[in-house]
Order: sequence, then C-alpha cells, then structure tokens
Amino acid sequence: MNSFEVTSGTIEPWILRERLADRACGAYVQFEGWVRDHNEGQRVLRLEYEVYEPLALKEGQKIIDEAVERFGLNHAAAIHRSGLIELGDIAVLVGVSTPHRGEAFEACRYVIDQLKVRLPIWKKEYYANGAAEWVNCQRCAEAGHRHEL
Amino acid sequence: MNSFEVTSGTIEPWILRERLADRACGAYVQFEGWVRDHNEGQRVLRLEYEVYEPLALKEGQKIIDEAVERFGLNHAAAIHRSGLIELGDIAVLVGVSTPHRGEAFEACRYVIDQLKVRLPIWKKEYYANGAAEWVNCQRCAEAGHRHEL
Amino acid sequence: MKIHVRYFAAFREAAGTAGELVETGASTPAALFRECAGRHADLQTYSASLVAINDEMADWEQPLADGDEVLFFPPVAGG
Amino acid sequence: MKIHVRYFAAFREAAGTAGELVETGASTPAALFRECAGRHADLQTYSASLVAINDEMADWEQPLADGDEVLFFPPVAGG
Repeated sequence: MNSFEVTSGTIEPWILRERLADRACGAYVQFEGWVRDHNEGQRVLRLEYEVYEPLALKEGQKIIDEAVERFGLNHAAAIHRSGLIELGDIAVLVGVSTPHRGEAFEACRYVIDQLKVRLPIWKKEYYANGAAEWVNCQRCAEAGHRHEL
Repeated sequence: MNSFEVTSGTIEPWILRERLADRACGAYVQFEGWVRDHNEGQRVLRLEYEVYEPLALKEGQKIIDEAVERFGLNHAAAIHRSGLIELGDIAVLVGVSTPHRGEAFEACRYVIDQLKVRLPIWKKEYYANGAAEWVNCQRCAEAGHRHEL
Repeated sequence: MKIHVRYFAAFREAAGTAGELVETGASTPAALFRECAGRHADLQTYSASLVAINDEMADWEQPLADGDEVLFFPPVAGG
Repeated sequence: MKIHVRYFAAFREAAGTAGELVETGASTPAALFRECAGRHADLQTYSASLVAINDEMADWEQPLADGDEVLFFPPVAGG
C-alpha cells in the first residue's frame, strides 16, 4: 500500500485515493503534477520523462518509507510517469491519508519535494518552435552544485 | 470557478479537479475530509452536519477569495457536506490549482483551516453505544474563548 | 426594543427552541445572551461561540437595533 | 582497472553514447568523469549532477573497484 511506482500509461487521478482509503483516517491530501503548456516563456507542446527505473524505484520507495516514519502516517503512495506525455496529463501523483490533516499536508509536501530532487528522472520539453530541451531542476540550477543525499 | 458550495448529496472526489483544470497550472493540491470511524476513543457510526447556509455560503466564499488574493492563485474551490453522512464519505473537499506547487499547498491548507473555524457548521456524532453528541472544534475548546474574526 | 433570536445546534437543544421574539433592553449580543441564558437554564455560556446580526458575522459588543435578528452560534466544527 | 560507464539524458546526448567500457586509473567517480569529459568535448561538468555505482546512489569521492558500473546522472528533474 505504501508504494512508489513508475508507469508509462496514463495516471488516473483516483487510483491512489482508493488504495489509501481507511476509515481510521480523517484527512487525505493529494498532489497532482500537471503538464503545463509553458515554461520560462516558451510554449510547450509535450514532455518526455526519461526514468532510470532500477534506481528510481529504490529511491522513490525510500522517500515514501521516510515520510511514513517521519510523520507517523497511516498511508502514503506515489506514481511517476515515464515516456512521452501530453499537456494536462498527470506527470506525478502523491497521496497521503492520516487521522488528522496537519501531517497529511506536511508529508505530501515532503514526498513531492524529495521526489523532484532525488530520483534519476529527466524531463525533455518539446516546444512550439520545434526545439526540444532537457530541463534542469530549478533548485539544482540555483544551487549550482550537486545535492547532499 | 472560484466557488464555495454546500451540498446534501454525495461529494464525488473528482468534481473539483475537473473544474479547476488549467493548462497554465503545473500543480494541483486536493484536501479531502473523510468521516472517521472513531473520535476520542468512541466508535462513530455516522455524522450529521448542521449548516446555516446563508452565512456559511457568504463566509466560505470570503475564504476562497482571500486565498486567491493572498497566494496569487489561479483557481480554488471548496464544497462542504450538510445533513447525515456515512463513514468514509467526503465531508469537505478543497482544491487549488497553481503554476507552481508551493502556493497550492499553502493555499489549500489555509482554506481548510479557515473553513473549520469560521463557518456556521456544527457536527453531531452518533456513537456505537447509542449516544449522540455535538463535537466542538478542538481549537475552540482549547482556546476556551471565541475566535477573533 | 424587539429582537428576533435564533439558536443553532447545541444552543437550540439547550434552549429547547430554534428561535424566539424577545422584548429586551440589552444593548449588545453579549448582554442579550446573558438575558436568554437566564430564561433557559441549559444555555450556559457563549465562550468560544460566534454571533451574527442580520446574517452578518458580528462582534459580541456591537450595538443592537430594534428589529434585529440575532443568531447565536455555538462553537463551530466544520470539516 | 575496467569500469562500465553509463550516461543518461543530457549526458548521453553530450557523450554521443549510452555507455562504454573504459580502462582507467581513476580512483573516484569525480576523477573518472573528468577523464570521460576529456574524450567527449560536450561533457563539460558534473556540477549539480548525481552519480551511482552498481545501482546505489554514491558519492563523487567514493573509491572505485575493478568491474564497477558507474552511472552518471545529469541534474534531475522529476515531477
């Protein structure tokens, strides 16, 4: 139940909440990362995620386990998309259910923040002008050095 | 689109995200308040929400508008249930979509926190032992005085 | 002056009525509540409660006017 | 010693290959990367990048062993 997955298929928005449903829980927080139609002034047509699955799965599971441990969660799970993906689609989905809402918000935020900087996943944007570019994670670019792990 | 509603019918979990979908947005955060099967050691069978709608609608809309203004949101909306409601059902649903995720988390949290303390809504819990009780908002009970509005 | 009083949730059960028309000299919701609590023994305190006048959230010390509708809200518990 | 090197995303495009078997004296991933960058002109810097050895996240100064598989990950961008 507390799982991290990678999929090349469409991520349906209700898939996690059904799995994490629990009558002992009063709060459920879900984060959805949607594919935007623009980035830094460029019009984006679609995205491609390259995922190195053996390590992404291992590291993603670690992040989920950390969140469960750290925030005393009942349940948490996440799914990340791989391959070509269209505008408006879900690129990443995170769900957390807990008895009370404070931990659900904090844990959901923790999971998505960590997924974005620790997983071997790369995003290529395809622009309206025909160009395509690998997009750097903003925090990396700003920090200008590798992350502490 | 940036609306607050009260309904006596089932709240479907996908109703807000469809309305708030926007290709300019990269982040969507949803909070769901679920009816728990226990509270303070008692087994709960079902809940009843009494809502004074004329003011709940006005105050709920104010909270949504504040969130949009304060966090510079693209879209935010919420729905609160009234009347009898069963275990596992959604009692309240909040959705926020924004270009980046930081504001989506903060605004969603702001909306649910404010809804809980400012709306003329009361919750009666029906227990397994046959008793029924009006439940006080925890913050009120702890503070022991009326809220500043 | 005449004031329409309405009780909600636990206050309604404590007062044994959803509302009443009262003739009062109370000049604020706080004073009015104390007066009502004198008539309804179970209506003990407005601590942690909210008050509205004519469907607007109000202050317990706000002045009342003849014909006002005053809504007494026990501690709320949305969500 | 012999090291299997793998390049991902922008690094693969810069190196013009997904991987290669190299004979090297480099004792750490950092030294190995500099050596590879000498052969592939577009492979400029590992600033903000990650490295893994044998499918475990690693440190740039961790010692290498003969037969290791070293994965060079350019700055990541999940989500």
